[in-house]
Amino acid sequence: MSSPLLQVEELRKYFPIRGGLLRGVKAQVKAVDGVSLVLQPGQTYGLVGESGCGKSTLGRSIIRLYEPTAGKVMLDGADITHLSRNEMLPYRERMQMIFQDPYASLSPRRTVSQTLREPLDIHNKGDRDTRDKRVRELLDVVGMSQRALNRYPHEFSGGQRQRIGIARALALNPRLIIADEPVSALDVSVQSQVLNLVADLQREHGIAFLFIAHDLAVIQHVSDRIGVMYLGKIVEATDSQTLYAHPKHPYTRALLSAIPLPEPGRKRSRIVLGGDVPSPANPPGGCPFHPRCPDAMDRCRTEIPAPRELGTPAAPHEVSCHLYD
Amino acid sequence: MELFSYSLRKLATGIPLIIGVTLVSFLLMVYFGPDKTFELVGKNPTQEQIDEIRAQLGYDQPMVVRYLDYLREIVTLDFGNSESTGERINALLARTIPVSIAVALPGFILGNLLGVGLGLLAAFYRGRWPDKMIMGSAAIGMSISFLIVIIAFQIILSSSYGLNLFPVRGWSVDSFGDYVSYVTVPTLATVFVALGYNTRFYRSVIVEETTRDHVRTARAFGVPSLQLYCKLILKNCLIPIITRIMFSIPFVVISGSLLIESYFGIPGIGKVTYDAIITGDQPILKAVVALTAIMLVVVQLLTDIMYRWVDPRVSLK
Amino acid sequence: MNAAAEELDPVGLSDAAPESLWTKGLYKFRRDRVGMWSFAVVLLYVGIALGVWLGFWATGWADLAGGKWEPVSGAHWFGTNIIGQDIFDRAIYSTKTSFEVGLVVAVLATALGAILGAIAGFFSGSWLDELILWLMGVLDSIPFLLFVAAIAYTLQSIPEISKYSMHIAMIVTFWITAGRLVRGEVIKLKEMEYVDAAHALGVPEYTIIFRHILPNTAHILLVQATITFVAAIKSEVILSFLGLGVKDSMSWGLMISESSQEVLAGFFNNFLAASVLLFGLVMAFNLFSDALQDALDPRTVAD
Amino acid sequence: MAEPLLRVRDLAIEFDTQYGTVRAVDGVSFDIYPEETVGLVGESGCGKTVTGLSLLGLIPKPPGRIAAGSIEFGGRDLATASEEELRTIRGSEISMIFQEPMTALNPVFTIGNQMADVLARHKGLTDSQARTEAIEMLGRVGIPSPARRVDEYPHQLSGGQRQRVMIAMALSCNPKLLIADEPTTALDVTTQAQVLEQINKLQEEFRMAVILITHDLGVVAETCQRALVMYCGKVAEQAPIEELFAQPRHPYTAGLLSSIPRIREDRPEHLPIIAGRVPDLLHLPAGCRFAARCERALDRCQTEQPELGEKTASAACFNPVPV
Repeated sequence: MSSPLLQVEELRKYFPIRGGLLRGVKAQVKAVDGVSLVLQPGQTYGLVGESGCGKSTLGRSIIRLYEPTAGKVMLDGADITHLSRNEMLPYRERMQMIFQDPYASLSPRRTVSQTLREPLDIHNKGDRDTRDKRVRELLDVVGMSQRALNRYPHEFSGGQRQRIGIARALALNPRLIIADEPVSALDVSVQSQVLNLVADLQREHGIAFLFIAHDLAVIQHVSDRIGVMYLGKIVEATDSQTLYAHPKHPYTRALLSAIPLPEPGRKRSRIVLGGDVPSPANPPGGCPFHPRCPDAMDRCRTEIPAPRELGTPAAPHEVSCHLYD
Repeated sequence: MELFSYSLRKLATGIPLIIGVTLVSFLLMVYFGPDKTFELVGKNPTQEQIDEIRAQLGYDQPMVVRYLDYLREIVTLDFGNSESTGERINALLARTIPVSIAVALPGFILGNLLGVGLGLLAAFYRGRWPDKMIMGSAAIGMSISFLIVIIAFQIILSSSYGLNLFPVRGWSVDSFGDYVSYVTVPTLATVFVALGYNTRFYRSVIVEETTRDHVRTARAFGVPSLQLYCKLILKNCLIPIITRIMFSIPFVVISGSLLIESYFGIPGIGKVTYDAIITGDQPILKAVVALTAIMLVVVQLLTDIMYRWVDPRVSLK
Repeated sequence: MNAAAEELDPVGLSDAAPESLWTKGLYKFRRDRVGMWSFAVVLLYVGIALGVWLGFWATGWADLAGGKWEPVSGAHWFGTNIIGQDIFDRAIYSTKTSFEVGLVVAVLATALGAILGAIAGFFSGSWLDELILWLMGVLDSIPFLLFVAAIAYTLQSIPEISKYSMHIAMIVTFWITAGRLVRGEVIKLKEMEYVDAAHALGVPEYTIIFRHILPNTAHILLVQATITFVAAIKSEVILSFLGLGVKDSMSWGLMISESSQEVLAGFFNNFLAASVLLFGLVMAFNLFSDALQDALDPRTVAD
Repeated sequence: MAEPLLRVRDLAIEFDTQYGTVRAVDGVSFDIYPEETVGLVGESGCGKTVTGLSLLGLIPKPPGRIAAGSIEFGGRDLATASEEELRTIRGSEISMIFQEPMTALNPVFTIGNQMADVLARHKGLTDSQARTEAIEMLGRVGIPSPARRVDEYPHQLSGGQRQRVMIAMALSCNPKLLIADEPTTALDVTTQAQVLEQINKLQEEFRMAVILITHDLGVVAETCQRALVMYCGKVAEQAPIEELFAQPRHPYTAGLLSSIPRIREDRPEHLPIIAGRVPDLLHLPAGCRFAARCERALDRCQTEQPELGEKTASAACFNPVPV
């Protein structure tokens, strides 16, 4: 096996809740609470979970938009967890991000060519002409016409803006792209266009993706491995086929069965979870999923389940659940 | 009890503000301010005379001590004597502040009540002719200088060239009739000037609220327009309304309407402040600045408590 | 070249020239009749002020050109004042004074507010933000006239600057409104994903503030500058009336100050000339500012 | 079949924009029968939400207006009814729930207060009766400990619970028709499952008709008996659910169905897509609005607008996908 591109070890990101006279820390929101994952070059790791599970925070902590509270992020074997802004600069060429909201991810007062040139300017890539050439090339790669160059974002549709955002992320030839819900704000017919583009980039340019989504159906198409997050922890992680064919964690099963299928008449036994996702500021003790879990046992209320390996070394399948102890 | 401890904490957080305000004004007025020694000594003064005056004015003390003296005055609420008249400043304030309140209050209340009312009306008829009329008038009102309004109202209402209904200037509260006759023109001028700004502000707050989702919900459940505007929307707008009203109170009470009082010759705190500015009467100015800052801190506390009372999402933390 | 490519464009972009938000705003403004008229009036005033500045007219504002309180005539269009100076010239000359105060204060106060507000907003929650907020709170809490007087005191000893004490006082107090607006907007904008994208690319923080965030508040700043302009003109009139403003020059405030005794004697020319010109300028500017705000409102421009 | 509850004919809705008048809905006709659930499906900007709002006269005017057509309900035409008339119907005979549960309730009144207000207005209940009724309704929509919740403010509830409160409020006066505009779009998948289940259950209990406006064909498949697919302000196709999903006739419906990301056993290299983008409402083509993106387009499609047939299953297309 080749050496991993990205290695995350026991990563934690806590947000303090301040209050009181001297604005001391009253509580912590444990948005990411001890997550480990490994991503090989050219592979895609899908991270799936409901709102508030910490999947976006995890992505942003990896690319250092947030300062991790504890744990380790390693890119190409180098520890980048605590690098300063300047020290981080060379690593930013290798790791880029695409965002959820196509209306917020492009600066409204900058033209497409200004937006695409900026990464090249910041990282001093080539001279004027090579930069111009690169910008045109990028538009080509994401399937946009050269006429887009001098236009402002508001002249484009959501799907087109998302392509521009992807082009910006590609500008520096990164080896890893963190994609934070890149299709969830798009219409169904456009979602597939963008998903196809991501699959192409992965295949043709060998780019690895950390693909964050709330929709298990979306994530299947692009992912090699999938991790399911709940309240700041990865509760189940395995390869894509195994996850959909043999989900182990009760939460994964509930999540899969909750997806409305566009196949009328096909009746399924649906697991409807009770209650709502608890607040990460005040998570339940024991297994964080126990209040909603249909299979909860007594020890789930008190004991946090440790990740257990249920697969083989060739096809690992980690589950954090007392059912498999 | 919770309220009490909250209040104490809130007042404590006001200390940096009071220190800042007093420090800035102390630096401007005293540290960089003019040396008044030679205004007070006679011609060809001896060194002793000069020293005596300087000691009297406190100039012989280091600046730090003089600033700490100022802070002590604030804590003890004793601001010494006026430099120009020698009157106790506390007595001066006790005499003039009630006058200022009596002058300003009717205009202040009317200006805000009418402002909210017209704002509601304009928002209700948004885009139609009553809105255009109200907002057009507000634009005109906002464009006329306060000064011109005062002079024009005086000519029209009080002079022999106009209706000659009220005294030209002066002040008396001997009877309610006197009060009304002296307070009417200043009040009308205040309302005229404030109304344009208030109406615009309140209308924009209300219009903003009408675009919220819960207003559409209310309409989808058949809430009649009158109830929608006067109850559901207005209650949601109370925070900006309260903020605007509360935070103008210290300036109304302490500095009064300086322009009105000096123009109409009304012996309120505004006139006293104006005279102090002209003569450079520092003890009075220092008192006015300090009291304004203290009032602001208190008002901030009251406003926060009122927020909780009108909006359940606000908690005293 | 990838598979999902060129097929996307056929119904895409129109062939029209690229449109920035400003172009769209201009288009909207042009169709606002009140806005265009008020803009024309503002331009007229600008012309008058420029003419004074270049010495084309109103050069004789200080000359004793006639007798006391002469009525309106061909020689003196608005009559003369108590010592026989031409009121028309004085009123016209004051236009220049107003623009001087208005422009200087509006530009500098808005710029100061933009910079400090952007820094406070970008670093919101940090000590820098606390410091700027504290400064805003402090300056906001000092009664305005007192502040002007205090600044005037302070600068008495430096004659070259002392005649600008009114300008300085206004800038120091008026930047706060712009500062608060920009701070609030920047706090909102810095959460936008394009700012995250810039961070992820390694763009330096101050470049992010001044190249990515601040330009997106330009419409607010422009409108705020026009509002500050009006506030400065109106304050100048009141300050000059109270003797705290313009000295050794002419202004509508000084004319009104002169007239406050005259009106009780039944001579209104001074008062009317100053008031009407002042009202015209402020009204036109207010309407212009409103139209500008409507035209640049991103909620209506963006779609 | 019974008489339709609601009969919409040739509905057209216009909005004034600075660049001209836009027809967001253009000649939409459909019937809703008692106790059925009908899906109104389409991508953003297709006019589905505007259609829903127009049924209750909730189009913001200005800039919007109903430009043509009729909305027959209980012997009245809601398209031309006065504000007073509409007010007596809103929340009593026809109710509506919205997409954003977080902002749809008034933040400064308790939920009991807001529910009681509706009950007092439409059913003439006294305060205490209305309160009792509100508590009962909250219980029926599955809010735990309703007697305590009734005095809480919206911000104290989660998104899913707020949507339940909205449903409780909407059903409190036994409406004949419920319009649900993307009721679960803002919710998480697991919460969405709960809320949809609740709506299905309550529909049977309250015997009302439901118009479910959504972009999610999965949601439609699981909850509706019939659906109308909208594209660019027009109905492209209408059909009973089984037929629509098994044999879509309109190329747009077919494209939409195949492009939905769904869990598949084998992963294709490329997901099927619909190329191009929705035309701008200001620059609509002369012919079929889908023609430029359509693989089956004929010459005729570029110049002539296809009409939707009168049948319960019909597609507005000159060259429909063969069965």
